[in-house]
Amino acid sequence: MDALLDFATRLLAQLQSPTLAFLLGGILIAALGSRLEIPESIYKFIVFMLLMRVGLDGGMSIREANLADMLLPALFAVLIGAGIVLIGRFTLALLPSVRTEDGIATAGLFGAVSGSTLAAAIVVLESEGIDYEHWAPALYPFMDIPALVVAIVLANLYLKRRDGSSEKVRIWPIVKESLQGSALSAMLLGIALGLFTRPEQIFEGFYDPLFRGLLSVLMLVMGMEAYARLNELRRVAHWFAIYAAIAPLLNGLIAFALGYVAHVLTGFSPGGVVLLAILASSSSDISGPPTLRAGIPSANPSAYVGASTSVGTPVAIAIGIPLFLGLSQVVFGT
Amino acid sequence: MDALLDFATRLLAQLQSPTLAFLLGGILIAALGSRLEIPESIYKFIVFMLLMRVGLDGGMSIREANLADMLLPALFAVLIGAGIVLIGRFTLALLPSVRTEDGIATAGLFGAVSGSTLAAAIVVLESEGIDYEHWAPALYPFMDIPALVVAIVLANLYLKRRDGSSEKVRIWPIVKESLQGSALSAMLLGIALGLFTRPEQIFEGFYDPLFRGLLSVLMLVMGMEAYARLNELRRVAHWFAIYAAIAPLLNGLIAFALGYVAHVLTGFSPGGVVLLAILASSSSDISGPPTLRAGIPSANPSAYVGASTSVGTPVAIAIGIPLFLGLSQVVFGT
Amino acid sequence: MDALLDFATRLLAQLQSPTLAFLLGGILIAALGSRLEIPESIYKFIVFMLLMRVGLDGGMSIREANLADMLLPALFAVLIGAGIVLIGRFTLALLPSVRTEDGIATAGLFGAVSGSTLAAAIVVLESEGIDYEHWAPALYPFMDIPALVVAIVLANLYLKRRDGSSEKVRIWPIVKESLQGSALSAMLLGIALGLFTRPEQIFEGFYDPLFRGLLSVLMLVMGMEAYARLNELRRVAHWFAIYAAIAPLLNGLIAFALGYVAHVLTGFSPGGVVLLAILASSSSDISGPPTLRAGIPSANPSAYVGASTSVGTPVAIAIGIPLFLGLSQVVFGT
Amino acid sequence: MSQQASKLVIITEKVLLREIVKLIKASGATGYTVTAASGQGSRNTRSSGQPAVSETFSNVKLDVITTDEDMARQLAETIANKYFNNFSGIAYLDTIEVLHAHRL
Amino acid sequence: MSQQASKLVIITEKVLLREIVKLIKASGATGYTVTAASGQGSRNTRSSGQPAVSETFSNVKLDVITTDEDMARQLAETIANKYFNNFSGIAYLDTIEVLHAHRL
Amino acid sequence: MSQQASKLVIITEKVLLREIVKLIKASGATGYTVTAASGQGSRNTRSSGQPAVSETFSNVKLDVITTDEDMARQLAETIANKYFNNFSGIAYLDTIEVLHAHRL
Ligand SMILES: Nc1ncnc2c1ncn2[C@@H]1O[C@H](COP(=O)(O)O)[C@@H](O)[C@H]1O
Ligand SMILES: Nc1ncnc2c1ncn2[C@@H]1O[C@H](COP(=O)(O)O)[C@@H](O)[C@H]1O
Ligand SMILES: Nc1ncnc2c1ncn2[C@@H]1O[C@H](COP(=O)(O)O)[C@@H](O)[C@H]1O
Ligand code: NA
Ligand code: NA
Ligand code: NA
Repeated sequence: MDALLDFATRLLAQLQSPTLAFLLGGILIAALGSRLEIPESIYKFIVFMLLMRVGLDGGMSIREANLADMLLPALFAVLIGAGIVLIGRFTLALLPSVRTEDGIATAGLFGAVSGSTLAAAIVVLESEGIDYEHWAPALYPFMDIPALVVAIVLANLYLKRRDGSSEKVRIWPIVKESLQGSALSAMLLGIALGLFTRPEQIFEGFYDPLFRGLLSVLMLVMGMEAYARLNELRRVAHWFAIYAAIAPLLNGLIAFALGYVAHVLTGFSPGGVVLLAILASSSSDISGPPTLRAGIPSANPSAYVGASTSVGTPVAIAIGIPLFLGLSQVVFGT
Repeated sequence: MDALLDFATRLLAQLQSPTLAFLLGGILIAALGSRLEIPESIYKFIVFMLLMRVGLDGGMSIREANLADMLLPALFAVLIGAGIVLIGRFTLALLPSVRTEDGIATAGLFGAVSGSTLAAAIVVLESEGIDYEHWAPALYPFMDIPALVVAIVLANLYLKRRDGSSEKVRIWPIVKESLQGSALSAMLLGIALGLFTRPEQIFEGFYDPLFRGLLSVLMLVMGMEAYARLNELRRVAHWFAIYAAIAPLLNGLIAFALGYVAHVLTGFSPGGVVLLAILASSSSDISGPPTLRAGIPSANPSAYVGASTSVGTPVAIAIGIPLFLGLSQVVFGT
Repeated sequence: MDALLDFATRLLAQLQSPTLAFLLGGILIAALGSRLEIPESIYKFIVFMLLMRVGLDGGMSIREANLADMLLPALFAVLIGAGIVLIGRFTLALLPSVRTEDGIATAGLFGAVSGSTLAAAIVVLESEGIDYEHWAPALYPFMDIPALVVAIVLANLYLKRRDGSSEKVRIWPIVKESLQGSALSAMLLGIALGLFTRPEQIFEGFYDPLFRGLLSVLMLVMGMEAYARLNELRRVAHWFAIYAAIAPLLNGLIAFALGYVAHVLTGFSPGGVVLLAILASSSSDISGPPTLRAGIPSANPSAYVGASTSVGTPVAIAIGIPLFLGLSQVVFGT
Repeated sequence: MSQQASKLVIITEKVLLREIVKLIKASGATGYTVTAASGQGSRNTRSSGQPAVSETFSNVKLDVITTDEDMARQLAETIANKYFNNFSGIAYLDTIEVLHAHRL
Repeated sequence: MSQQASKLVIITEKVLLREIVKLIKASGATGYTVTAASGQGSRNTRSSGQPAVSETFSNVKLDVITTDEDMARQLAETIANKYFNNFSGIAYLDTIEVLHAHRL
Repeated sequence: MSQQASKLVIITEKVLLREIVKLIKASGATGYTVTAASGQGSRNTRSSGQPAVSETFSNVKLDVITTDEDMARQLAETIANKYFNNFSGIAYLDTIEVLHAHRL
């Protein structure tokens, strides 16, 4: 009961936090027909700035980290990414009004990770003063890539069986395509720079101080996008919207449970567990869609992009983040 | 005499202030044929950043404000916006070499408000350490929208009488169009976020510290634009240039007088009076032109945009701001 | 021996400095096929921000500077700019597999100055706490313009002699074209604003704090560009690559020597000498190419842009900067 | 499935984009393509992509491909009558051969 | 050196740009020109230049000029067969007269 | 007011834009339209909109519509003679039917 109350309070506080407020603000003004526009080049630059900051921070902390500590969380991240897609394959994708490849692609996007949601989670953790392993955001690719690979492989297996074709799906090109995406390569470059060079001054004087402010602008864009894509979502089966509302929470809970195991076994911090849950809860918005478009061309992007952008991301940020924070408080008593 | 001397000193100081210096610098390098370019996406983002900052500030201060204090200034803002257009209708628009609809559209733009000039005024007030009601910038729409509505209605009445047509002008679409414009919706969203959420941290760590610097870049753009549009202004009757040079000061003085009344009646602060005068002095550069283009399609945009951008804005910033500050010093002795 | 060791340490430290790290990072991710993109509008804005900062700083310090101190360095800058092109004319441009006009154009670009490299040098000097005359960056146009003018005149003299034409090359249009370029006009405007107005607050609150961070982003772009242009360089004679690897160091050494003379004669600071060397070492990337394209249309841009962007700039930054710093330590014992 | 078709091209002010797209959809055309353009005609220079205080002054180019030439002409007529008295604009027709289209 | 030529125009999704350029080069065409476009056809609205979370939804317009009309038709066929089952796209041919080209 | 007309299209390097616009105006053409383009021809890849250290390497596409075909040919000739020895560029003519124009 106390926990529930605490969660309610936390949700209310979250609704007033800049992160969520700007997201909802974006939905609102888009719904009101505002012609406000954040130019695409600004949007791209903000994504770069955020993921470079996350990467630099991760890289600098990996320097001092015990690499062994990362093994279990990384393994779990892989399992979660792949697992989410498998679950989606045998639930959403089997529903009667859902085309199988559309269902698989959607599950793939929900297994993959959103850099924006990750950034939002980091800001909230830091605002609340909750410690976490600063290398934890580096789990991103460990969850993201397996999810996309599994989705593309499953979809192609299905299509091949159906159409009797015999082309082989090659996995390396999908991995490469993912790694080369703009969001992931900004973060990986940041990690490399943080690990091998001395970017402290620039991190503290530039990337870090601008982090929260730029995130607020990005949240506004995500909100406007969410509203804009609702139309597309409306044109596909309702199941996509329902999946998109439930999956972020369910996926996050699974990840939370696995994170808890890592906490018990290797002392993975409560903040790290929350971050893992939010990685799982998030659904890809930048790198995932083009990879899926190329990997499962017959899947309908209106279904998976609509589900992820219009419902998945707002749910992950507005409900998932306070939910997993609240859960952590109950479980870890912090 | 002292006041005059003081005004001269203030003007000279203003000329060295970054705000004005960048404006004049923009005019200068454009005149010298520089190929320096501030990309459109940067320009749009800067406008967003400035008006979001003004809005957040306004929203946070409205929280603690006595709403009754806002009533009179808001009413005066409406009267000023509409009044400026009416004055223009019966002076500029009646001149022999001026097409009536061009005159009305021009008066509409001068009755409307410029977000950039507003931001410039705020920076100057804060540099000089002059207090003002932080909700005063929220008077923007109260002056802007009536001006545009009155201009479009007057022009259509005139055209209908002339052409014997019988279409009715609908007011709500004009209001909606104005509210949905990029500048106004950024500010209104900022007000809402400031009012209902807790953006203090992001305001102090991001929007506020970047305010002055981004304004300097915007002033540069305004200067370059002013020069670029001079050509267009040259192609229309001289009256537009003359009106554009006088109206900002006259309109500002009228607003100053009404602001003084509010000062006496409800204790509207001297800084607020100056801000009201500068809102009136400014002429719309972002949202106004497209609204007028749609609302009075037969009016020649070279006339109204040229007059506002090339002459109106530089006059409002370079002469208006120091003038109303000086006046305030004489009148209120601060 | 000590000096060599010191240089090696410095180089290693440099490789870990953000400036160089981001440059190499850009080369790396481009080579790995990353789809990361820094939009062109962001790139242009960053260049503006950096050169405005350099200009403002220069302008404010010229206010207090003894103008006579600038005379000798300015004269040397002119000699260096012109001299580099003359040397290139009689080495690179005479090589058998090199078209004469391509060789002259390339030498022109290496005589000219890169705003990005200049900004990188300033950041390094300031990080190392080395003093320099803050008007020294204003030597930029004194070196840049003579180099471009001499290159265009030499090329046209050569082409005329070869083709028997009799058109006269006019110098003023080339000078004007250079001054109106985006980089140079941003810096000159900054100088003017720094000299005649009071931009201290905006300099300290906006342009200066963002300087290093924005430079890191620019270095990333330069790195990506360097890799992208390698292909073009491969298509032309190897001599261009060889020239591009040697010229920045040689040119810088010549400038260092002349700077030393100025040090002895007029007390030009060691930091100033280093800056002069790096100006000479740098090769133009923004303003130079279009000016040459127009002035020597028959020269192949793949040759000169490829040489400058792919090899010249990385060499100037990665080897030149630590080399001249190390040299300064040996020579001036600071 | 190659077939002769008409391509109607409209170059006009960007502010009209939303309205003209509505007219195109209402006309029964199966699609359209928009590109950003700048230009100069009898009225004024209209730039695009430049820093401009308002976007009122840039152009768009709209292509509408259709097998129904009369409809294209009618559409051009409607647009011209409604807007070209007060706005910049030019409309022309080109004959093309459509090789592949999802619907025409 | 004026000569009759065919201009093949392909309007399709931006994600395909790299792949289609490869096909164009493989076809023996001497060049191509790309412009950014947005539009609507039978499938969906594809925007460009708008703030969009992913660029999957914008179009490109590719022009390929060639004197070999058969090659142009063949190229359109190849692209359509390979992509137009699953991706938005339209392809058409226009007859033009090339006045100057460095190579055709 | 429908009338046959020629559309001259020039695709060339962006650095030439200002100069070519001057030539177009001098030719007596009543207008022109510019779009940003990238492409590849016999010389090199010319990109646009990409982060590029200098804009020297992007293209523009210029359309000039005129009822005077000879003038169009003459204009193409002038531009090609003046620039196409040293700069990338292609020029072609298309026949169109202008439906509405403020002046032609
Ligand atoms: N002769 C022409 N050739 C090419 N484009 C034109 C021509 N005339 C007009 N345009 C385009 O149509 C727009 C509107 O023309 P106008 O209505 O004459 O101002 C111009 O901004 C140009 O983009
Ligand atoms: N009738 C048409 N006229 C002009 N452009 C079209 C037409 N149909 C399709 N397009 C363009 O081709 C793209 C793909 O069309 P579709 O494959 O039908 O969705 C659209 O986004 C438009 O840009
Ligand atoms: N065959 C072609 N088809 C379409 N565009 C072309 C063709 N050839 C050249 N172009 C365009 O014209 C520009 C200059 O061509 P070039 O002078 O051959 O390098 C190229 O960058 C392309 O944009
Ligand atoms: Na996920
Ligand atoms: Na006003
Ligand atoms: Na140099």
